[in-house]
Amino acid sequence: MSIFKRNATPLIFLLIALVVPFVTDNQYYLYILTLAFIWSIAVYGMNLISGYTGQLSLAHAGFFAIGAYALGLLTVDANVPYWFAFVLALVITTVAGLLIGLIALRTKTHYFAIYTLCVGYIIYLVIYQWDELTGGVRGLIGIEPPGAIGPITFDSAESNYYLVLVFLVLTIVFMKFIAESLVGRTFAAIRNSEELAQTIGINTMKQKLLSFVISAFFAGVAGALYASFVQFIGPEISYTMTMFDMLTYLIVGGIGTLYGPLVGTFLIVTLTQSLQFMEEFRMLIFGPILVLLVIFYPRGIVGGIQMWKAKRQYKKNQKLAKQASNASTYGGGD
Amino acid sequence: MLIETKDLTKAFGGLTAVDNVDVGIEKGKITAIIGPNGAGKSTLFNVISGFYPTTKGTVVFNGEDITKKRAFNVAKLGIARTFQTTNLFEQATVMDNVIVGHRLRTKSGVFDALLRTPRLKREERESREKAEEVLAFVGLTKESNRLVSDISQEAKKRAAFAVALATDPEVVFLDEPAAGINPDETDGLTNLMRKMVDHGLTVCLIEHKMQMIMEIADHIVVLNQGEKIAEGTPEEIQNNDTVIQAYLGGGEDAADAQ
Amino acid sequence: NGDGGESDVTEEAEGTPAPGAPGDEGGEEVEVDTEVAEGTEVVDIGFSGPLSGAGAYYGNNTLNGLTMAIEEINESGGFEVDGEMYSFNLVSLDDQYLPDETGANVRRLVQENDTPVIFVPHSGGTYATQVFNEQDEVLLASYSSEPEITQQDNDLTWRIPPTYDKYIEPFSEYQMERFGTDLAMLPPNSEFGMDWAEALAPAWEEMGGNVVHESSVDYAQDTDFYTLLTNALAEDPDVLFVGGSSEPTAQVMAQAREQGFEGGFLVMDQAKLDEIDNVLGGAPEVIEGSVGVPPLVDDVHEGNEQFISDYQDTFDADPGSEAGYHYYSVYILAEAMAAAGETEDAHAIRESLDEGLQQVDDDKHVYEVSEVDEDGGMVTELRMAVVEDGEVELVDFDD
Amino acid sequence: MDVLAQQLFNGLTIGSVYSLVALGLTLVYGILHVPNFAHGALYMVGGYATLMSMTLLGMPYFVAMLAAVLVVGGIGVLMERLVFNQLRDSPPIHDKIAAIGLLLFLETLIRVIWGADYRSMTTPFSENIVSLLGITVTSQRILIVVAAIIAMIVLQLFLKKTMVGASIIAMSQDREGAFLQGINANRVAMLTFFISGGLAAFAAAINAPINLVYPDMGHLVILKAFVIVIIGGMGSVPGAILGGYILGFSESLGATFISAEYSDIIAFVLLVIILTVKPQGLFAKGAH
Amino acid sequence: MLMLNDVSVRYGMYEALKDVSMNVDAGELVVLLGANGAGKSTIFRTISGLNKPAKGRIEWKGKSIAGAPASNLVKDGIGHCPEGRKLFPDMNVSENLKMGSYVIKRNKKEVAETMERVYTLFPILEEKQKASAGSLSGGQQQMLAIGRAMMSRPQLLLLDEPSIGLAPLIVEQVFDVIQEINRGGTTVLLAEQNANAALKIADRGYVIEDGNIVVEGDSEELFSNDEVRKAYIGA
Ligand SMILES: Nc1ncnc2c1ncn2[C@@H]1O[C@H](COP(=O)(O)OP(=O)(O)OP(=O)(O)O)[C@@H](O)[C@H]1O
Ligand SMILES: Nc1ncnc2c1ncn2[C@@H]1O[C@H](COP(=O)(O)OP(=O)(O)OP(=O)(O)O)[C@@H](O)[C@H]1O
Ligand SMILES: [Mg+2]
Ligand SMILES: [Mg+2]
Repeated sequence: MSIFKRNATPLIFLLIALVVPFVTDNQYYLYILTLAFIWSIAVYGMNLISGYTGQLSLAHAGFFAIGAYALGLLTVDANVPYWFAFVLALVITTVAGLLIGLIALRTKTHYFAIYTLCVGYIIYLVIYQWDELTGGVRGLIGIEPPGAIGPITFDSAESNYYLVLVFLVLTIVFMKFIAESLVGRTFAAIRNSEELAQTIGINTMKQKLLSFVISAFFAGVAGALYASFVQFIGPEISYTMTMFDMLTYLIVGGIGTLYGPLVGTFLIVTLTQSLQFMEEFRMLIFGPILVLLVIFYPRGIVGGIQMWKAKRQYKKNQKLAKQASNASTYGGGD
Repeated sequence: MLIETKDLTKAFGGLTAVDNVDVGIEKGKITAIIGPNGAGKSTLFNVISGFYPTTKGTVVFNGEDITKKRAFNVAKLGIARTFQTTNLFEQATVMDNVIVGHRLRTKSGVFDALLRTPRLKREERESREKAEEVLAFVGLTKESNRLVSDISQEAKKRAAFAVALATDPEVVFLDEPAAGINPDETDGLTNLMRKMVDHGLTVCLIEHKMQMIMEIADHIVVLNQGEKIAEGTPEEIQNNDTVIQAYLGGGEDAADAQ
Repeated sequence: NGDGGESDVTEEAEGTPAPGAPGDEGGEEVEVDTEVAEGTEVVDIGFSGPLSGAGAYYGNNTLNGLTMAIEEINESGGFEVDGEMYSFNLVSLDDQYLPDETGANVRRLVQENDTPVIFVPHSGGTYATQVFNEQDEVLLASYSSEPEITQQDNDLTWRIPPTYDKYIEPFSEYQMERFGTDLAMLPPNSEFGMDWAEALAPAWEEMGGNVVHESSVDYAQDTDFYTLLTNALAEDPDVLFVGGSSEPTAQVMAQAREQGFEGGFLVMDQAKLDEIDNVLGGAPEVIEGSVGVPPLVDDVHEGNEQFISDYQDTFDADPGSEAGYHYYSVYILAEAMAAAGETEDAHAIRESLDEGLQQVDDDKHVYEVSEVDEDGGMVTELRMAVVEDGEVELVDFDD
Repeated sequence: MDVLAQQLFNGLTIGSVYSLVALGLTLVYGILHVPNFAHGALYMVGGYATLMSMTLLGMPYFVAMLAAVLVVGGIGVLMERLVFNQLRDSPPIHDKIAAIGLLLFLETLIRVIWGADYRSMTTPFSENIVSLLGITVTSQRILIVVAAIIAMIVLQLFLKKTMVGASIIAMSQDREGAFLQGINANRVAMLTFFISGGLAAFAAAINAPINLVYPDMGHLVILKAFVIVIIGGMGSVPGAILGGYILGFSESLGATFISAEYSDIIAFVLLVIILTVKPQGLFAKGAH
Repeated sequence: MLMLNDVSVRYGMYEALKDVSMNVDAGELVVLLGANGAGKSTIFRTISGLNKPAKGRIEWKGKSIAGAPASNLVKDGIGHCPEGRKLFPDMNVSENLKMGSYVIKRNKKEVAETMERVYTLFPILEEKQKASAGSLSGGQQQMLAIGRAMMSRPQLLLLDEPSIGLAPLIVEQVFDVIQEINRGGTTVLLAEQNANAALKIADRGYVIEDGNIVVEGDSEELFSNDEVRKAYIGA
């Protein structure tokens, strides 16, 4: 009972998400929703390392692309059965994350951000230039849709939608479990102060690497889903602009919050669509909004709501405290 | 000796911050390290606790050479420390700060978190119990749910003690625990340190507050410009000419504060 | 489509810009670009191309061709299909050159406007659309000279421009004869450039030439081309293969001359000799000895005279081939619908494209397209432009 | 034609441009700790400002250059006032994001006003070809090298020899210490942004004639400038200059002797190697 | 000349100064005594404009200056030699001193004179003119910091624990210099833990504890006050 009560809002949204395909058969809405879900999975990955662990990684469009290309190449060129290819793609992304993380995490703060930005750019250039493997700028065509799992096939928009939704829910549950467990506390400790984390016996390098690898894994999941959903990929998915888009989703939604990635991605993706008619002018608004947001709502929409709730709670507590005004905070112990 | 350093040296570029220092820290005692600003006291802590790599020399803890061990490993062996400028997770509650302090004694990882294994549940419970225990020990039970950024300077010092104690240490290194708090509160902290020793812990602290040092230290080590210039009991140190010259102050001019 | 219960003919036009066809499920507003003729049924046609971001200039050119043709048709009272008069209404969406955005746009156009045909002016978007356009029964009118797009067994693809491979032999032959057999290649690192380079090198060698240097150039981003040119020219080539967008190409050509290159340029068809000349502010000594695709404005004939001058009046710029082909294709489309007797069924329209093509009035033949072949590719009679003694001359391929 | 000599000169040309851009970046980075991702957009706006002053307002080249320096410097000041100053105490990710917002805004603004097409800029120096010592160059290229070197010397003299310049350096070394000498922090911050923007505009104004003016022209340049700043040490003026030339030469020689396709990767690989070996950067000052 | 009236300062929720009132007259040498963290530096930082008071009034030469930016106050004649020295480590000694003369930079003659004076007071600085500030020993750095604060020709000099970390011999020297500066007409407000030495050269003093002024009086009074003796001077 209490589980439902505590998570009422998310569960209501989940319910809505579940019935959407029954309410509309608008393929376009389903397509947009599915895309938004896929991107939010990638943004959840980013949130783990950048939000919870405090290391701003700008290589995640690269991991997204590695996942996507691995799946594409394995299914198109190597004819590996879909789900086997899917797992392999994740293994490849995770290993790439591990190798890059091992080196990248030796750097700190700005250096880490720019290092990962450069790594992302190198991934882009390699995809772009290595056309024997990746098809270069032409991209990969004819990627398979997700293969059937037993009797369930994924050739309709609805089935794809549900498939991606399942992955998204799993991602969120994963993040929630991690964030609320001792592992999440460890990451938060590193974010707050790496120095202090070390003194209390946390192997910060190992933990950061763990966080980085998991986050790359999720970017890879999103990439693989994307490849089989759009069924065509080109190098632009790994470009810096994709990275900036993902970062925008994260910041707008709320970095370091559980629902920020979903809220931000969903909001911006749908907003971009509904403002289609503005074409070029969209960015004229988005740019300044982004700036205002980081100035006035540094923790994004979800963070803003949390702050507001916390303040209300605080005021309530203050009132209570006043009523039961007694001092004495500690007594030296005994 | 619980901890012994031999020829311990730490150089930053051309500057030798710690210069061939031999100190011994006796189990169950309070050892104080004093010396002028920049004498190398904090650096000595940083080297012993694995924060800085040693330039030369060895550190032995419980008979084991820990010179090359990194900070987190040193902590696992049972050496805890606090920082000169209080270093806590400001945006978390006191309780959360202390709970994570016990992390090094727990084993559950990502898979435990996902599967919600019994081990995770047990360890979460243990961490919380440990946190409650040490918060009670340092006298912060009432503050446990407040944000660190909202509590007083003195409470922060206690919270820092609590975090250190939550790691289940054998010895705690305290860097200027009484800096920035008033004399009354200083007495409180002094009592707390005594209590730690009574519970079987070994304490090693850096302080400039001489009154306090002279009162509680069993053994004092004096550093000056990276070198150990004296050690001994408080009485010996107070009457040591070299120390008076370098730190306590000679002549009537420098009869020193506190 | 079908069971949505809605036809693509959604309304009687009132002669005003249609405000997002009523009857759209979401009532979502979609931009409508063109005015429709009074008293006609309206056929929505879709467009998804880069209208913002780096590709916006190109995207808008393609769009200009479309809108111009549509406005002409609508102003002249529409076109007749099966005894009824119809107007076109263009619904354009921006995809910033991103394939997944094209996918979203195409679905949206199908869903909300039930468009029977959608123009997509890039191959990435084309590939992404080919995944589902048969299922959604929408004709994909692709402006991409990539031969592969018509080799996907996709029954609803219509390739508008000629494939580039047609140019390679005549260009090579001409340059080899005029300047010599050593070719240095500096193709742009775009999709198009790779395709060209991959086809050109073997063809050139087969004809007895040598490829003395090859390296791709990022015409869009490189800060300076000198380095690459120095290396290419170090091999003493007779002919230099260049060509991205016209402006950077012009820079590369001018800089090659600066570094003392005196041979000929084999210019890839993305760059236009007229634009190059414009960029350089009229520099005959630079483009002397170039061979390239004839600029539309230099290839004036009965079929495009009117178009060119109207275009210049409307947009205050010379039309490029992307505008010309799109313009032409709208007329082909209208005739194809007439021939099919059908404005909704994408398959029927696709089947009738060739027939429609033959019906287009002579004064709308911007290019000399002979047929729409079985795979849906348009077959264009090509000529090449060469610069001799400072003058651009058009040469038929057979000459 | 002597390929090596020519390539060395090419490296010098491109290195000069890189250095100027990196200089502006390193100033705001080192002094105000703002990793200004929008710096490339300033470079781009500088190109447009010069070009438009010439074509629309009919200014002569050098006047247009000056106008561009003032305009873009002014935009830099506005950015500092309206955005980065507000973000001084926020977590380090935020100013990066804000900079990205500014970048998107400026780029779009230019596109909306002047379209996405390439434009070329002709100057009195564009067509004048000079051949010496087996290399061929236009006088514009000589102008780039000479002007860049002069600009760097002037900047260095300004920073080292004038009180105002010294106040910029002082602020980079100890912010509070600088306040206590009577240095007005706001003024210095604005000045720094002004110089930074002005340098970007200057770089664009001298480089655009050998390239083109278009909305994306700053993308790759800024990425490389970040690499240079890290290689040369954040906030280090000589480091940025040196780094710019190192990169310029490694690119021109790399394209010649290694691979032309991957010449753009050189910068990033260089950085990755350097940070892999020395995580604190090449010229890191002691640990903190 | 300087007057603080009920000044309170907060760091976040923490109130570091509580209704502090004090005044310094022209030409005086006033000492501020207090333990670590009592709030001495906070008072200084608030006077020189680095911190903004949450409440209260600060008057300097009859004008209210609470909340004015530090850069203006320097021009107005308040020099602050801060805790932690805050030197420019990569600049050399003479450059550091030059930065100190930022507000009088136009008056070349005055700058040269003042610098001469600093070099006379601290000959070691003249010797090390070209050495970078970061490479100096602690004591030399402290001298440089004092010298730099003098370079703006302040009417009021705030010295925050100038003897910190210095060997006793140097401490004596520093106190001599302070006395000399004061005799030269500069008003001095001095924070010290070394109460004994400070009171010897001071005219008056305040004792601050936990953000409150608890005792005030002239040097002899404080010197003979038992509690002060016990807390800050020792037996
Ligand atoms: N990370 C570092 N890099 C370079 N030099 C350092 C570093 N840490 C400390 N030092 C230098 O080493 C010397 C000793 O410093 P340390 O912090 O150990 O002094 P301390 O005895 O703790 O002084 P205090 O009583 O002021 O805390 C000082 O000169 C200091 O400047
Ligand atoms: N920036 C800050 N943020 C939060 N608290 C601060 C800050 N600066 C000082 N404090 C606190 O304010 C109180 C007064 O500090 P202040 O530095 O004024 O003391 P002080 O008398 O100068 O001590 P010291 O002898 O150590 O220099 C101390 O408790 C200190 O911890
Ligand atoms: Mg210390
Ligand atoms: Mg102080």
